[in-house]
Amino acid sequence: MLKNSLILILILGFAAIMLSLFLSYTPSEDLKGVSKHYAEYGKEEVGAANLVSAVVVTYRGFDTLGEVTILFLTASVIGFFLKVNHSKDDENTAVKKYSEILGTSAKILIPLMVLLGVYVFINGHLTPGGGFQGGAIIASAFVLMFIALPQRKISHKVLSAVESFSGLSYVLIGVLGIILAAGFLDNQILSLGTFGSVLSAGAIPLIYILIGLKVGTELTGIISNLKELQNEQ
Amino acid sequence: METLKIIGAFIVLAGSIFLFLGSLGMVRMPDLYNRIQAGTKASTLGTILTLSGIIFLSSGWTGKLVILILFVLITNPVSSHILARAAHSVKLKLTDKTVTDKLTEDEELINEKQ
Amino acid sequence: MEKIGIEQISLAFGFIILMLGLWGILSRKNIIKIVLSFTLFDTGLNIIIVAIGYLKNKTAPILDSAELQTDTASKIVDPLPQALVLTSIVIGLGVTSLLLVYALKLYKEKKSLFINDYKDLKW
Amino acid sequence: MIYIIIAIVLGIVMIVMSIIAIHHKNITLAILSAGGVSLVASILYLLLAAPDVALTEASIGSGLTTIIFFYVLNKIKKHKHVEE
Repeated sequence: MLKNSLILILILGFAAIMLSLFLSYTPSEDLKGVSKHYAEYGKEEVGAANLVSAVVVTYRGFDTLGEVTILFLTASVIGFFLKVNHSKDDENTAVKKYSEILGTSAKILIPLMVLLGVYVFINGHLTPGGGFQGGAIIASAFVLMFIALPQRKISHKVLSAVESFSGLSYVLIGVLGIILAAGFLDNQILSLGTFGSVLSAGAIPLIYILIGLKVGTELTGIISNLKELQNEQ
Repeated sequence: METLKIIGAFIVLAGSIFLFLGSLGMVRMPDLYNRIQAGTKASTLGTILTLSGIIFLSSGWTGKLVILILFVLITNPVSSHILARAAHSVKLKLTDKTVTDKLTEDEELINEKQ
Repeated sequence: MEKIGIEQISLAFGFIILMLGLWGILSRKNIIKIVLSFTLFDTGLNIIIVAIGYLKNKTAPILDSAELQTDTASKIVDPLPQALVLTSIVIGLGVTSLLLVYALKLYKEKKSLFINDYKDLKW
Repeated sequence: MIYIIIAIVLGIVMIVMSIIAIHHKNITLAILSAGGVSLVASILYLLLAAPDVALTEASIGSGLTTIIFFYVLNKIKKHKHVEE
């Protein structure tokens, strides 16, 4: 009872702070400071139609690198926690009777979903979307595969190879930015191209493809680790 | 031009009528299997009719809309099939008026064989 | 009370969901429920950040039409909070899955999800 | 004006769903409603002129998170079954 009332007092205190924040909030009319710079010069400096992509990949590229690192660490910690002994043969993990219709349609749908993911991250600098969303869509395609076609296995070696390759190339492109252009992860190592076409905005499409591959393989790895846990007794 | 627009508008109207009937079926039907039946059948046809009506209204979107219709045709029946199957496998009750239950008969047949 | 916009409403709902998530984290006894409340907390926080970046009568920061490309700064909403929230959502997924796997590990050790059973550090 | 009404309705749906997620005894329903909160929040992001965030929230927040919750829950239930 004492505990509950303490929690209640804490929540009420927080609510009072929130309420005062809410009441003192006045919506601003115009962009200020660094956002204004992004909006005014983003087109000339970066050449990406989607300004959010420009901020994520170039202006705040370090944040994204850190984020991808955090995701990588999470995936590896999960893999470490859920160490599955692969020595057990797959014979005793009887494949559950699955629906024929779902299996057949999944075979049609999975390539289309992967294609959609690739489309989303290749066009990340023009339309809403980008590496993270595309990677998540690819990961959900693999989830469909795990559910619908349980007898198919996915090779962890290929996953980790793709992931390491994309992570390494991401950092290498960043270092190339120091050598060829103004600084780390500068996108002007390639020419900016015509504004609004697919091959524009310098290195942004390249970086987003790498991020997409990395995020997709990492999320697939997490889910595949959890899935292999299901079969283990 | 005008006639095309009128035809398109009528097709969209027909589609929305089917969608409405589908949502009515979700309320009126007695158990989950009938609801899935009503919802999916009517809403698949309704969505396809609505999308193909939009083809008449603005012809520039034809390619995208055809792809959308194909996606609806692939995913909608499969997802409802999986829903019904999952409901059957957790032994959700059928309504009292049910005459035949082929999936249970089939499973019993398989069990007898083993 | 003059001219309540969509940003104030979203801000208010974001605060409410954040408080609900905090209440869930503090008061629930099941570990899975605690992780679930954590995701609610995350969602509320993200809504607040996006709502702060919203400006009235302006469009999304995607310059896909020719009219948006001149005098951009007066026509779009703030792109910076959106980019930060993008990062936050992905990290949220990583943290949530880590918490869940840790909960699974705890369950394997003690065969219980009840938070009061874990008294190893109590004295 | 219409956007304000839509936002209020979405917010009320979100609050109801999060209360279900916190307080309901059935944990499957709780996980599904937490996914629903994310899904509704992604519509709210779309109203707040943030399509990028909406896409991310819909695919990651409400898709993959729910799936991971269900995998872990399934594993715990299986374990319980073996124990008994």
